[in-house]
Amino acid sequence: MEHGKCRVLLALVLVLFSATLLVSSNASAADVIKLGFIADVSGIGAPFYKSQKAGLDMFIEEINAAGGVQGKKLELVVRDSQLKPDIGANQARELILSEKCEFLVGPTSSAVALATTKVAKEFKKIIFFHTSNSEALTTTAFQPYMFQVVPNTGIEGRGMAVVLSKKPYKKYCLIGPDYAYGHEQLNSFKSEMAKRRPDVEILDTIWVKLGESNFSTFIPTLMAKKPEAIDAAFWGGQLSAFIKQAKPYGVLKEAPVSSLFDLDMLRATGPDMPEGLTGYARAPFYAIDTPQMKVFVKKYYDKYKEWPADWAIMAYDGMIALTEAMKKANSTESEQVVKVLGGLKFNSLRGERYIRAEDHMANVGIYSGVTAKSPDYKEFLIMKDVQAVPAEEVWLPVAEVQKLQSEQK
Amino acid sequence: MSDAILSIENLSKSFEGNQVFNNISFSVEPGELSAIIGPNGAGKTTLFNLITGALVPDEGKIIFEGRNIVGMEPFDIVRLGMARAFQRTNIFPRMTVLENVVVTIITRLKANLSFVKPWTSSSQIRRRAFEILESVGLADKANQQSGILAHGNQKRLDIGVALALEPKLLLLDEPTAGMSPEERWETVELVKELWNRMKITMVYIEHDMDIVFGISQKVRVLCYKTLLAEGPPHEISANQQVIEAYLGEEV
Amino acid sequence: MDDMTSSSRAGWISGITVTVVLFVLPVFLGQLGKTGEYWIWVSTEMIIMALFAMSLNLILGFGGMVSFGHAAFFGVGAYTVALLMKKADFPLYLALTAAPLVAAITAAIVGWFCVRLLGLYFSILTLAFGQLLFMIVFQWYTFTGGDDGLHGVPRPEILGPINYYWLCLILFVICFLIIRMIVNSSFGLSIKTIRENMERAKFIGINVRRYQLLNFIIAGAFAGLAGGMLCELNRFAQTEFLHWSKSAEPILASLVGGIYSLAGPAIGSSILIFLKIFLQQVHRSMVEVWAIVLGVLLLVVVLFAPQGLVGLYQNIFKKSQS
Amino acid sequence: MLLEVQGINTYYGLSHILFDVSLQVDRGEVVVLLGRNGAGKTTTMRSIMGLTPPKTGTVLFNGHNVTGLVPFKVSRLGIGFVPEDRRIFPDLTVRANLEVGLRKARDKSTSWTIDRVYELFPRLQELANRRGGNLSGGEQQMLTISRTLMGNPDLILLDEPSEGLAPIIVKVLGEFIDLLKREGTTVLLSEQNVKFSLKHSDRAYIVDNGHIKYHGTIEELEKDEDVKKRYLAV
Amino acid sequence: MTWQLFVFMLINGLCQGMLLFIIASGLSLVFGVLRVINFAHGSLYMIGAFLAYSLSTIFAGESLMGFLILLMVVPPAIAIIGFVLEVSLFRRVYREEHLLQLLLTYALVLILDDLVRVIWGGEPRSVTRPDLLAGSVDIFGMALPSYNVFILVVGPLIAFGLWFLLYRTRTGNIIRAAVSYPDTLGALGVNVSWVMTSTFMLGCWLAGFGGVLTAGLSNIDLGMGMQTIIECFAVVVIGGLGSVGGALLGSLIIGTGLTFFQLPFGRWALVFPYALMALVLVVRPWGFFGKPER
Repeated sequence: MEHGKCRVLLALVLVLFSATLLVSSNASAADVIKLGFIADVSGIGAPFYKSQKAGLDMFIEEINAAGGVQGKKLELVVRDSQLKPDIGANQARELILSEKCEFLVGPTSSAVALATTKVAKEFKKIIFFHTSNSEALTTTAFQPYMFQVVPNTGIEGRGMAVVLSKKPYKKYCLIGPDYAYGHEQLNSFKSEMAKRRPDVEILDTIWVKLGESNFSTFIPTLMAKKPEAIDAAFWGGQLSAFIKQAKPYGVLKEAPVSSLFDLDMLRATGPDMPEGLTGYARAPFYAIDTPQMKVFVKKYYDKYKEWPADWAIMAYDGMIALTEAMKKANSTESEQVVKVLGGLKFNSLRGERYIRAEDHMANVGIYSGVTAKSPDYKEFLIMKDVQAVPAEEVWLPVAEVQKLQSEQK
Repeated sequence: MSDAILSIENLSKSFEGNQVFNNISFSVEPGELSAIIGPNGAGKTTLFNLITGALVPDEGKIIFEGRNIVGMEPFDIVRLGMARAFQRTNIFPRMTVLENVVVTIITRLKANLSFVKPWTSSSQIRRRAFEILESVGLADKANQQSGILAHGNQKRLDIGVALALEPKLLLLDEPTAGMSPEERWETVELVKELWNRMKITMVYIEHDMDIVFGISQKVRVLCYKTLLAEGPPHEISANQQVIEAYLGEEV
Repeated sequence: MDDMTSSSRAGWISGITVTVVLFVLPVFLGQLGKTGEYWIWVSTEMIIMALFAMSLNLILGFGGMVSFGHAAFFGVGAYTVALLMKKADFPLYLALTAAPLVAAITAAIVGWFCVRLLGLYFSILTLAFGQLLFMIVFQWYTFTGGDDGLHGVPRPEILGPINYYWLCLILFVICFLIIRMIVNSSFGLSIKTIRENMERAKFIGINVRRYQLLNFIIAGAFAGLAGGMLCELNRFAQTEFLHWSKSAEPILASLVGGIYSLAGPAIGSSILIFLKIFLQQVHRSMVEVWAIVLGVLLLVVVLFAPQGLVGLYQNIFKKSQS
Repeated sequence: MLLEVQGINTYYGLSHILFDVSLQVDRGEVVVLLGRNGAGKTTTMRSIMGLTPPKTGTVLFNGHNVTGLVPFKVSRLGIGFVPEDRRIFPDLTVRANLEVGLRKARDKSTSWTIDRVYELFPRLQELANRRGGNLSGGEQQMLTISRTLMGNPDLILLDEPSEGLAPIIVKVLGEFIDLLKREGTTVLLSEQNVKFSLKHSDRAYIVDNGHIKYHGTIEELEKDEDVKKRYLAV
Repeated sequence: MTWQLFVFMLINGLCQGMLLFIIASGLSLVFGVLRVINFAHGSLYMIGAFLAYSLSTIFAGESLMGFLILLMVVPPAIAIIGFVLEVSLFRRVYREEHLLQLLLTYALVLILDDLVRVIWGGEPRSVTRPDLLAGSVDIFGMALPSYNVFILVVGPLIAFGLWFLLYRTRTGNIIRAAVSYPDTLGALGVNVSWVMTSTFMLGCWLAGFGGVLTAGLSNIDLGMGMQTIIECFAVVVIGGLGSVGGALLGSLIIGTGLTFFQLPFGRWALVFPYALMALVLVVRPWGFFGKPER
């Protein structure tokens, strides 16, 4: 290349470069606490994103109206990871370094969560997971800046095994998305079930690509195995797609499916949702009878004209814990806040909860019930006869947590 | 027979049932400058394609310097010492004239697998390349992009590239096709001079009978799937069969 | 001849200038605190992706073969580093040596089949093999971590962001010089010859398939190195690295930069990454429509400047001279 | 004047193929373009047809300026082109090949239909359902001409129809050209076969190296031994 | 496996294949005439699906009539988009090298996919099946969704329609002639660029039709175009580029293959289309019904 040309190109690049630097260094201001939200805006996580965002927005609005935290306002910066771990990790880095976010809240997908927690660790910034719930985040991938306020895969898998072990089914087929969440969920289900019901036979486990929405080739395979019940570890758009498609094949009648029946999923499936399926939710507003929840639900409904989904509630709860810790630490910096978060008790919408110091896991359990139509909610089914499976009954004992944590590199 | 540089023995070829050649045989003697003529569609270019390995015959042998080359890949045949220039200009258009020739020399020297030295660094190759460009009259255009040369010069370059292989046998497919009359005779002179100087066996395809009868030692006529006639120009121009079939009867 | 040496001298001067600027860049960026650290990281990524684009251009621009499976070798390099360092405790330098080797072996196997086909069929076969490898990595959950990828690739203590940037820059400069050497060598000339006119190349005695295969392997090796470097930068390997849409990235970069020049793909790649971040910094919502911006840019290049920026620049330069 | 070509210059890429070629064809005439391979006969025809538009010069047909018009418009104005390499659509049956060429006649006097073509070439009727790709050379030549006739052109450009055909077929072809002439169709023929051309044409142009070197009636040409020797190798 | 189950799975696989055929045949047809591999075919298919979703929210989707309206309205709409694309963009690159053609269509993928995100957002959607097709049909004691039966009926109808169009009409003859010698066709008075435009529109129509059918079968989302275009490549390569009959064969092989391999191979079944595609390209690059190109 010619010398002259090169100079012009170089000059051009430098001008643009410095312009960008100027723009990006102006981006931060001292009197706000920036909260980076790595979201899964598109794809199967999209409905959840809306609920999470609604919960976060509502909380931030409330706390800012009340004067913020130590005089600083909270501000949410959103990025779309598109369910892709590499994009999520890059965004976490960008949020921390370029946007100067002090805290991160995590994505929906646990694969993205596993990638982002490493970045949070590298830069020593607190990351809160209120949706993605890989148990590995608290064990083999544990890092001290990570906090989980959602029932994790261990709690859910084992919790469902507890619930289903009381049912008569002996032959199960498992189906789930082919990534961390699906594997962990179904493995903990399997091991707990084997403990409680040695007579139960797992006929097959079918893995489906995360995000795959056409189940036509999987359902006949499921039928060929002739299970008595199916435990599905899908969530979100993928679960509603699975249920809608499985229904006309008659699979749901022959072998009821149990899975994560959160409000957004129930809303998305609408009248296609069959009655009588056993499932669980993480924070069903209609079944949690605490005074805070009543206030929250009312405010939420007034603001958004819809009922709060589990994701909104958990996001809100996570923010309660985080701000509580900031107040207690009397600081708005991750390094200080992290010291008080382990063992912190906080008054969540789901009632009094605490964060276990050893693995930064909140003692949040699951709520199990059976799908049914409800006169109160016309557009969707809810679960009735809801019973809570408390976290303490099914989460990993501290000894085991520590053993797994020591195994990580 | 045995001292022929190239012998074609009982060659047959058809395409999807259409026979192009039926049992053709002939021999090319070392050092000859000969022409192949025949009406359009008689298969002259196909014959070259068969000889150079671009096509595989259905039957028959092609013996080059005592070796049956049927089934060999074109690049292997080239390395035995048979080069070819094309009817439609066939060079490397986005490379310079010099590069066109240099890469050919490099290939002849089997030096393609040198990854380290820049190809410009070998003065020996450059010198040889300029000699060849000199001989086809393109030395002054060495650094021009070959694709934008005038048609006639591209054909010269095509011949130059073939010469750079230092072949024992050179097949020229209509070296004067598409040229203006002046260019045409220049090219003929060039071919003749190269033949005189380099002592290469040359076989060419040509339509212009003045050229054919002007410079060839021998003429072969392809027609109706066979070799219709073979002999010195004066015999061919007097051959009644050839006149009927190809040159047309007297009007 | 004289103008060749003078232009090559100018090339050296500008090359060295750019290299020196790039070497001291992080020192200035380091002064900017976190923003600087972010840009060091981005610059490192740019360097790596530039190498990836240059590796592809060995076969695309110089070889004339449109491969839609080049990311496979990039991904194989990344997974080689991730697996060796995570599961076998290899040191970084050994892992980074192994990455191009493993990628080259993969490229040799894939290429052996692919170079048998021409044009579009070649492109589709590279796509098929690329997706096949992608699927294998994707499905082999126990070995590759499937959709989750492999996280927590160790980082040697001394390799802070700046040091890793320098390491990548050094590797890039070395690779650039090697690629430059290859392009200017007899082999490079033979490859260009095949690109220009494959049929005629056979008739000057070039064993077309063999050289295409060799070129494919060399390109695969450089892609593998780039993949390994990116894996270490991100500290993870991920299936997306092998996906065909990743293969499209260096093609776009090369086209934007100019496929017939050595530095074109590197420039194109850097411009695209930079543009993406720049637009995002100017306005957040730009990231939403990034693909549209990229698509429109690509359309403009395809329709109006198929020689890329470098080609465009050369044309303007030539015209203004004459 | 049905067709008037005025000083066209045509290029393939950078190579200049036709130099100031001018020619005229009157209604009802059979005119032959004689010349060696590569002389520019096919290019002249492609230039008229719009397949390789000339850079300069004009082509007038039936009073319309057709220079640079896309081929299908030229064709619809009434010029039919029979390419040298025949270009039978290999996947289509003989009948389908003919149907593709079908266009309504602009005037009712000469109206070609499939039945009339079959009448003329009964062999084609026998082969009606055969794939075009499976025909012999002679059959293909019949088909390609018939296909063009189906468009009911006023002027037919016949590019080297006798090439590669057995003498007996060439004879049939000659009779066919005579028939076209009787029907009132104008023909511009390009040929290397001097004897054949002279027998069936009214006038001749000789093309060499992209230039028109000679033109005149057949009678004149027959007498001009010098031209015959120089350009026709006779 | 019992034979009842075998038949059941076969029918289910054929249904998959038929859906794939409708989309892939469009791709193949366009390649045959235009000689351009249209990466954006998948995006047009996706737009068809999302358009169907939007329209279904207007006509309550429970009546069969409403669904049929979708099938009548959406594909022509996609064909019109195709018209705009062909006339404004594709036409300019027919004579360019493959690389530029591929990149033009890839640029369209980037633009169209992102436009879908901007217009419809990132949420997965679905179209409610009409009541008549929401139930199931009994096949040897197993329930096969009526909707799958519907696809199994519509697919062959489309295949027959295409065959009839291509092999029994003058238009079809012209299209097939354009595959071989477009120039000659032009010289015969046929407006070849219009043939190309309309073939492209037909291809887009098929993509749109496939989109509507998919919207009723499963969830539709932003990734569906990318995923399907690669599957279509596999189909088209196996059957032979440009051959509609080949596309039918390829689709059925891949559709049934995916269904059957799921049982013994589980998640590895997804490798099958790519492995088969690579194998066919290695052994017989021009596919089952294609012709070797020189």
